[in-house]
Amino acid sequence: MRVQVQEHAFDPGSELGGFHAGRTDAGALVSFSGIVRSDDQAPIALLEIEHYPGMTEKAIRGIATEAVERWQLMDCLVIHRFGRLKPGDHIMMVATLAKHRAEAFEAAEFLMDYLKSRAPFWKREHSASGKLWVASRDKDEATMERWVRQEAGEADCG
Amino acid sequence: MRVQVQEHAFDPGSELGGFHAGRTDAGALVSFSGIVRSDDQAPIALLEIEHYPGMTEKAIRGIATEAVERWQLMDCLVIHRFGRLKPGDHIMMVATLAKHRAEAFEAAEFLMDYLKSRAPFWKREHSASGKLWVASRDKDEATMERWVRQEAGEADCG
Amino acid sequence: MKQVNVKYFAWVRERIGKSSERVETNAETVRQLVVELGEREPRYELAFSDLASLRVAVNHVLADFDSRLENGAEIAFFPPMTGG
Amino acid sequence: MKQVNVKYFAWVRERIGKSSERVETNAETVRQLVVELGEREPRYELAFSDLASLRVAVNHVLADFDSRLENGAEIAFFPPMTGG
Repeated sequence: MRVQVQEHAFDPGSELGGFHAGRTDAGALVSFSGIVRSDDQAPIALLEIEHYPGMTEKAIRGIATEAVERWQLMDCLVIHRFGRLKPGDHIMMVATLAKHRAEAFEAAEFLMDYLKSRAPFWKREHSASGKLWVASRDKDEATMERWVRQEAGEADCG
Repeated sequence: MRVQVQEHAFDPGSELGGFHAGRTDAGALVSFSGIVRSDDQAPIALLEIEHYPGMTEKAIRGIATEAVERWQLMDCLVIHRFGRLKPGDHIMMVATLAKHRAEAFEAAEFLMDYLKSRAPFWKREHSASGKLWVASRDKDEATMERWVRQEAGEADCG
Repeated sequence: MKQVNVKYFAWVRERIGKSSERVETNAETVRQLVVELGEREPRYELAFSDLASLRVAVNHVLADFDSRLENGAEIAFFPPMTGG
Repeated sequence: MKQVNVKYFAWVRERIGKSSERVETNAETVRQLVVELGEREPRYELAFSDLASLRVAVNHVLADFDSRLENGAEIAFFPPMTGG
């Protein structure tokens, strides 16, 4: 398991290269990476990401451990940048290695949902019209809820 | 859109590197890769993959086009090997580039489900006890059905 | 009389002992072609004994056993696919 | 009298005008601390005017506004997170 909270840029392809490294017990590798997007209608000059240094890595490490246990992952990688990013830059990535594809996909989506609404990062867009904190979307919080419900459901069924 | 059906090995990390290439209109990149797995209980020496040369690439191209339209993907990559592979080798990969993560994840899972049960590939495991054609799993065919149902549901709602 | 190009893959290929052949037939549908081939030799009958465990493609597209057989078509028989 | 370390992030930090401070308080819960700070200066009152749009972490763990306040704790206030 590897968790990196960093200011400098990274390349998801290179990170993925070292991730799997010749194991023969895993059958499925999923990766997600988030990219700074700039709409033609409202172009942004840069994206600033603030985080909570004492808490961020600890929080991500906790959720990554939960994902590893819940989906029996063979490995798990989370990288998240902070500081100033430009359009086209990779903001973050997660990668999950599992025996089968369903587990790898679910764990990656779980990690993403967590990072969206529970990890202490805040985005601010800089554009011609000024600086604007990105508002959280209720949808992201709701999406996170499904994992709690699912776990509760499993418990009900023994 | 890029579709490759090939005998030689590939590296998912390198393939992913060229995939996104500095675009600023996409926000989410998902990749999946399948790896030849060898259980300690029943180790395999190699995995042989047969395919239908006239049909394979055409079929995958068709489904990739469907995925691009359905989830409005900005790009889509499918690589699938045939021939003789060893444990730890990458069998195939898909990558999807979309505006938001939900679309990128769904399209990648759709492509995977398709490749599992609708693309003309057949696997045979070579082990100490001989050669054995891998049986299809009813679950894979059932998983594919969900995409049809979902589409039908959407149509019902206008 | 029609001529079709027939292909076999995976264990269907192994049971029949060849990967492709040109077949002259009066069959109207894929299903009738299967019956005709089965009547030729036991190895065909064996390969086609359980249609539920077989899939068919007509001109490179997955199809139904009740698909019409057109002159010059490429018909492929194989087990359920196991890619990915 | 307790001493807690209070941190502010994103627009909460901007409205209050500092990123952290040491606070002496008799508050028993996070909610009581919020009320106490709000009574000090208008900029705190403004920053804390809508608790539904605020989140709180106690010792680096997301917490409830009714969490008990312990001496020496690190309390952080911030808007809903927007990572990923």
